[in-house]
Amino acid sequence: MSALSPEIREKIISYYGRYPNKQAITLPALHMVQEAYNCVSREAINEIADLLELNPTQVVDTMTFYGFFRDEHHPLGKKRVWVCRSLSCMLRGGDELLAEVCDRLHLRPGQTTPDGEMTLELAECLGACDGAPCILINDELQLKVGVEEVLALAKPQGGSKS
Amino acid sequence: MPSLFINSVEIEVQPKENIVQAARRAGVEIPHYCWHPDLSVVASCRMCLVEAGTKKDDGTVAMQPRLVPACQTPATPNTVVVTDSPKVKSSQAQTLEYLLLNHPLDCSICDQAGECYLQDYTYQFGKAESRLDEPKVQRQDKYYIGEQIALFTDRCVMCTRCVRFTREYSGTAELFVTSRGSVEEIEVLPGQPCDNKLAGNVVDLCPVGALCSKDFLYKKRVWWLKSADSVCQLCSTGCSITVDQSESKVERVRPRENPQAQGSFMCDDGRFGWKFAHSENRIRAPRIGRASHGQVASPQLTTIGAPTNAVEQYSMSVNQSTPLATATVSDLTFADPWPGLINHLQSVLKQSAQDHPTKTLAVFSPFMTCEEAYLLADYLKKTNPKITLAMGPVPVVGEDDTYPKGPKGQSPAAEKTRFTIRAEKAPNRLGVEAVLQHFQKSIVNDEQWLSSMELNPFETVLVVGNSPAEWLNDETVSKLRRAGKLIVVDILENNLTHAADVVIPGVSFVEKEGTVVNHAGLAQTFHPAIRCSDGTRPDVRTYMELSGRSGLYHGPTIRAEMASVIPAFAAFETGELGELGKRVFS
Amino acid sequence: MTTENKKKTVRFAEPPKIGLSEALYLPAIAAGIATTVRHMFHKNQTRQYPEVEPDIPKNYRGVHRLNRDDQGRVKCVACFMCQTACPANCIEIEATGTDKNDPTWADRDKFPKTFVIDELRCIYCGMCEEACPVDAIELTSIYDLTGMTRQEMIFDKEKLLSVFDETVQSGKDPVRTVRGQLGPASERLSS
Amino acid sequence: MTIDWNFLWPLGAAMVIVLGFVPVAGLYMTFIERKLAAYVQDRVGPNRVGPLGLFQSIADGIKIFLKEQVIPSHVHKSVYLFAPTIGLMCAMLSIAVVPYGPANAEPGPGFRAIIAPGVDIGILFLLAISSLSAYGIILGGWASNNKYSLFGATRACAQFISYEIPIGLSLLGIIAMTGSLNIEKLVAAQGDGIVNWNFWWQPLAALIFFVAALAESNRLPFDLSECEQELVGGFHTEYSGIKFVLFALAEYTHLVTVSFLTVLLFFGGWHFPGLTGPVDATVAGFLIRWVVLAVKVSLVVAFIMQLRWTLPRFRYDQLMGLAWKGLIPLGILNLLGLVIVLTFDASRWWMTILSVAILVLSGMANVTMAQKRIQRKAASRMAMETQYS
Amino acid sequence: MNEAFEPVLLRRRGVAGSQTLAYYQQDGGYNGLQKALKMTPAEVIKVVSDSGLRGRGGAGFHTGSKWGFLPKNYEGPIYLCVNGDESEPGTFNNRILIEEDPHQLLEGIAIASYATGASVAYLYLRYEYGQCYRTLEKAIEEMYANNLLGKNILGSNFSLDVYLVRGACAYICGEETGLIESLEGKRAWPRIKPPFPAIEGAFRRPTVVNNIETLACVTHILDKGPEWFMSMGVPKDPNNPRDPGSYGPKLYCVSGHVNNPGLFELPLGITARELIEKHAGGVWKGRKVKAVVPGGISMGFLSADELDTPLDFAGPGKAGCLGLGTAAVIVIDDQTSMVDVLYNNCRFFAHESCGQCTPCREGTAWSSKILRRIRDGHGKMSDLKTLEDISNTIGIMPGTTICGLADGAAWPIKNALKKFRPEFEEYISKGQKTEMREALAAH
Repeated sequence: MSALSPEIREKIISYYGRYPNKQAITLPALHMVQEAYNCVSREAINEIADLLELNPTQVVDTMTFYGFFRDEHHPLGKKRVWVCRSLSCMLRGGDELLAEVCDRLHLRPGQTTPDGEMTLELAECLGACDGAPCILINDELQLKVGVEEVLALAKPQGGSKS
Repeated sequence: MPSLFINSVEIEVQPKENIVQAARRAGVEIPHYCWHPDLSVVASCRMCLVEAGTKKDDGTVAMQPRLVPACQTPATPNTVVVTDSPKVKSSQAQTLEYLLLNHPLDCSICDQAGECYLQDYTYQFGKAESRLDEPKVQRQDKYYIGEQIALFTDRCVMCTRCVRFTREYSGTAELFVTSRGSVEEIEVLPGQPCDNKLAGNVVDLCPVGALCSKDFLYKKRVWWLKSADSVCQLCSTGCSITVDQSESKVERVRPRENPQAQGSFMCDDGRFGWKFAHSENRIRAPRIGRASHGQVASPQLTTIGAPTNAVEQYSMSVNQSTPLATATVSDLTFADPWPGLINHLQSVLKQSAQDHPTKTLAVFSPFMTCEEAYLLADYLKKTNPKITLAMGPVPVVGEDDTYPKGPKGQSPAAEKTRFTIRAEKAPNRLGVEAVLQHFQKSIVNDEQWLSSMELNPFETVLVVGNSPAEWLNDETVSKLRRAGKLIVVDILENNLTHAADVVIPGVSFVEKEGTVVNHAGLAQTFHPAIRCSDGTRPDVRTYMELSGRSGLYHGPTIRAEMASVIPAFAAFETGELGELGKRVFS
Repeated sequence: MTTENKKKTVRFAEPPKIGLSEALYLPAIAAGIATTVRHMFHKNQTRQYPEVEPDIPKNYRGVHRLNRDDQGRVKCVACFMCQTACPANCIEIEATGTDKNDPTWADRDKFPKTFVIDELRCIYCGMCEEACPVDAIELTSIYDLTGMTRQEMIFDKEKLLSVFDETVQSGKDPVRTVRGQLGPASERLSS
Repeated sequence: MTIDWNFLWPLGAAMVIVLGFVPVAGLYMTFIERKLAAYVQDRVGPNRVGPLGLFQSIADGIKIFLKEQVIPSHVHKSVYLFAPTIGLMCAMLSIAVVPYGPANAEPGPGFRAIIAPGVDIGILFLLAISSLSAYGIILGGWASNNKYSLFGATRACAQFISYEIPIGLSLLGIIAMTGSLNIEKLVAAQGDGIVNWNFWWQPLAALIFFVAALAESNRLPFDLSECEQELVGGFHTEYSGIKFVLFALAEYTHLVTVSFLTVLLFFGGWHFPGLTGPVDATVAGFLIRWVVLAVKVSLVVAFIMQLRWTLPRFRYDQLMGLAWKGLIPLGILNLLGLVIVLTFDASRWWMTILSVAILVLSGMANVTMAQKRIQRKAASRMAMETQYS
Repeated sequence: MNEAFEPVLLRRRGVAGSQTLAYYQQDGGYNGLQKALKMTPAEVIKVVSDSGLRGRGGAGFHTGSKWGFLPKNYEGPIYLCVNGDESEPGTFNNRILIEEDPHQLLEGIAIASYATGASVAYLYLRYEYGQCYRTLEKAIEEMYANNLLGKNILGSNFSLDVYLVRGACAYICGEETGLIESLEGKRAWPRIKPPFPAIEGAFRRPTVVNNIETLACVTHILDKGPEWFMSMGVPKDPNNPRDPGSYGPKLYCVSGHVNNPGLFELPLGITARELIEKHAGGVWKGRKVKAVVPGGISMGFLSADELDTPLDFAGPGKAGCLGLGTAAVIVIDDQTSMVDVLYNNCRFFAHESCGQCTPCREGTAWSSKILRRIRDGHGKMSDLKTLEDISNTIGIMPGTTICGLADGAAWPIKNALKKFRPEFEEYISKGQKTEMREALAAH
């Protein structure tokens, strides 16, 4: 049983031509896997390494550098919500926003709600300082948000699932 | 000749050198952690920052405004390097303060203490105190890094030498860096410990006490170790090694850099392969008569050889496996079995050479040193030129194991090979063959003499073993047993020594001096690290006394003699081969 | 050394002028006799030892002990510093790693399997105590160490620990380190 | 031949007293010496055995007599064994002519506190015998076949020869004054009052005699032949047990003899102001005089012991220098003065004055020499300073 | 002159459909590329060089010179890396540039590739800009369809492929060699220089790394000519031969305590005061300015007295800051404690340090620990000295570390301690505390 779906394998292989060597596909491949499975499992790493002719440790090495990817022991929720704590956001109440959300949801940054709906993360800067405080839902920015808006995201909705 | 200037010392430029190496030649130590001559340059520890500049043609010097890492800066002509300016010194002190910031103060229980670069450099370049107020970061020790390796995580300075070694040299890439910034650590994947055949080298590479060898862990403080230059004898690569011992017990073996032989590293087979020297199974006294039959000494032998009472007494005590502790003081003091043994051997061999010279066979071992082979061959041929000298079996296990491995464990292409563990597990086949070639004119291999043992057995057979492993199967032994008299030189008890009429204890390579020729024809001299195990003595001494040579064994003299007698060993002319050895034949 | 310093280090004293009384020697001898005679009537300074026990100062260097840490384990971390420092070669240690599965040793890496001091060979210089980075070895005020055989003067780890128990309980020899915890070398273990 | 028991019993009694007294005195003298040393050094000394430690000496004696008789293999055995006996023999012999209690100048019947009374060459005998005691030391040192022992012996030899002379010179004065060599007569001559004690007429001779006698008896500060620091015991390095005791006993006997002589020859012996009349007139008078003598001797003994804990040992060249450059010239000068006074039959007080004058003059001469020495040293110091600067 | 200024880069902002190729072409798009394709690459480089364009990414390196460093007549591929990993807190100009006008950038990429001879351009975009990613994907598709990318662009011999690469939330990928390493699929540990990317960059080939805003400018320089570009900004300082001048329009991001935060396109050289007062609507709630970050937090701080500093490439440097950086101005009002600001700063750098060089790895973490302790009310006066020493040793001395992150971490500390020292001293001596809520304290 392969840890990667045929589509993803295909997609990874389709990237071969983009770069002079296969190692460069590590990052895109990790993105694809995490997007599909909400985490990058050990088996997936082995398979990526196999496809890219690398040693699994090299993939893990790259993967752990970016705190972005999750292993199978820490999978993501349906929505991944990043709260910005850069200086700009801090000046406009980013820290309070984050603390309040954490308290209300009984979460710590990095944790997922028990129902797997939302993972709360903190971000160093989301590049939306004009709209501070801002959050990022998966990869969509939302500017000038309040506590209630974030909390609403934690509630199960029949809405979008990425 | 173009030259560069290190602290105003002018030295000649040598190709492909960086400033660290050039400075070393100029006698200046530039501290460094992450740089290693056999690994790629990352310049990340920032310990080797120096001031550099260029001397222009008109004699003026233009210094760069910034400090440059010496490990990454090539030593090009007219480079001017300053390593002792206040700027450099303060940079070194600062970097050390950062390195030591979260480094635990556990030198007292750290195996590296005493040969630790952090200690040395702190002493030379660092500050006395740390200004850190907060508690030091503590991390979990990782004992699972490898079969032989433990990682004391908080001692790590993240030089990544180990990671680069497994990626670039062994190619097995078990080690990697996990996470980033101040929380990054060295790690292995679960179920994939660092157990490759070169893994032990990461312990040597680690400039601090983070990676420790479990085999040596807590055994000895390094300042009590005394070292001897030696040569690993467990395969025909012949790695130059340093044997560290304390109180006549070998504690560990480290590779000694030798570009002619193997480079900077060695394999784990050799690293832990010295243990047979302290084996329980060592032969600790010569004996006459077969141990397996419990015979004291056969009457037939005593009539020929007339061994002294001492030998009988001694062999009796050995054969009945009387523990030495119960032997009386007078037994131990006066029962030196060797003179009697030498007499006995001389008369046996002389008799044999007189009665049936063509029925006398000597089997040489590829584990013998050149000097041993020469002395024994010389003696036997002088006793009677008709005595047959033959080559014993050369152990070959599997195929050559080459590194760096590919991601799937595949061997590298020949031109990319950086390290080879040879299949031929004997140190000196070439050297012994060269001696035999000279004395016998042709090499009698084991197939030849074994077949003749079957058809037309030799009357007297002398076999030299000295292999660290069980090296003859029962069939061969039974063939050899057909000889009227079987004399065996060996280190460990084995099926052959049990079958022998006379057993002469040999000594392991850590106990003796000699020269071996590796697969590429490089002859290297190794030196004794420890005293001979109780009751034994160097093989060369036995051969010296057998041949009636006077005086003590002196390697260079014998080698010089070999050079004059055997043209193949012309390179031995001065008797000295230097630390790195000499190529005798290609 | 410069000549300036030499001048300072070499001091020349003027020899005293000799007078008649000195030349005759007799007055000096008389003065000497007077001194000794005077001393005959001084109060004597000796103590009647077995009846009157001496008051041993805190820094007295007597029999060794191995201290225990607050959990009752041997404080020693087997760093071999005492053995290295010992000028009489009377300390012999064998180290071993701790069992990582044993919770009582979880915070320690290394400890002495054996720790032997030959009290007969020891010269009681106190270098071991000085060298110890964790204040594990201390010299107590026990000064009247005697024995009938050489063997019983060779103290092993248990004996040294029992010296600790004895001396600490008797209150005569409190643990000298005020830190009350392991020394700097075990800093990583403590907090 | 008939035996005159009346003559023999006093002799026997005197001998028994001396023979009994000498070993006991030797033992207890060590005890006293140790006690004295302890007091000088603010200690208590031996106090464990018996009341006040009085049995210490007995315990020591028993111990030393029970010790193994070690005879080193390398010694000249017969001489080695014989040497200590010579030493003790000479020491004992010399006591024979020394009155250990009050004795009449004219020997009569009955008990006398002297073994050989009325010997007219008493002093000569004494000097002769005590010189012989050097043989004990020399032979002992030589027979030990040990270089330190031999060093000790050689030193003793030279020392004995040197110090015989000042002793003789100092005694000559008294002999000339009194006109007798008989010790009892010499004592008797000091009978009438304290001013008749020879010390007052011959202070210089007393000094010379005392110092030289100290050297003769090998006591500190003159025990160069056995000094532990240089010679590990000197001539008796190889001796132990009884043999060593014999040497020690000889030394203490010497000490006693010297003390007796000092008292007898210079401090009036058993005479004391108020005690007049014949010695053996009454038993009480006899005993009182004996006590007087004993007290005087004890004081001298104590003084000698005190000296041991006061003065450091001489250097060997200083020792010889003292004899040859100090005591002998002084003795000669003293004798010269005495002869002049006697020749001109002047008042005996002149002898005192001359003695003191000689002493003071020699002292002044010494000052001059010492200043010259200082000047020489200053010159060499100047040279050194120039060398250093 | 400023009042009359017509935005160029942001001309199409807010226009519906501005992202489409059709609109862009109709609005005069791809003129520059067409012009460029008619010239030789060397001529294009000369034009860019003449315009005095300096990199907008932070270091302000002369773009024409950078292109000129590439080896001439190189056999084999040359790569262009577009640095879209805009992670400097306070900066968001790239996001708006891409979201509003992707073709302007892509045209610049095409021109730059033509000029440098690059056959492949990798557009490394930070993960957070998901909207931009999709916009660009669409735009690139359109271009391939219209022969603006791919083989023989617009009938010329010039072929180019543009690939989008997404980052994964790491600040250090904004460093050019870190970006290259990340692109190659390794951990983004910046490389030692030399060799510079122009000689040995991505995949060991010559590589040009350019910022998005820089490339957007290139589009207009080619279209309107270098003289137009040089008509704006601050000319060279005649007294300083090493000053290359600050020409052209610049996107100023203004955020923090202002009434009207946002992105403003203005000629280089505007003063901070004018920017805040005139364009950003002044400080909020009627408060006063305490400090201003002139261009991204690694540049340091301007105090209230230094508000008249012109925000060109040289200006902030004269006021003791590191430089103009990304021209992201963050305004801090007088009710905010500088201790908190600096802590936020140090924590950021400690989190983002890549961990390669010792001084940066340990120094950033240490400084953030110290500030954390000060905020907890356990500060000591000697801490300020220690902080100063850290700032002086991790970055200020050039060459201490491989990349510039450590410098960026050092300057704010140095600036804050120099310009606001009394405030720090008072904070410590009064034992002041900043409450930190539990959720934040853990990180």
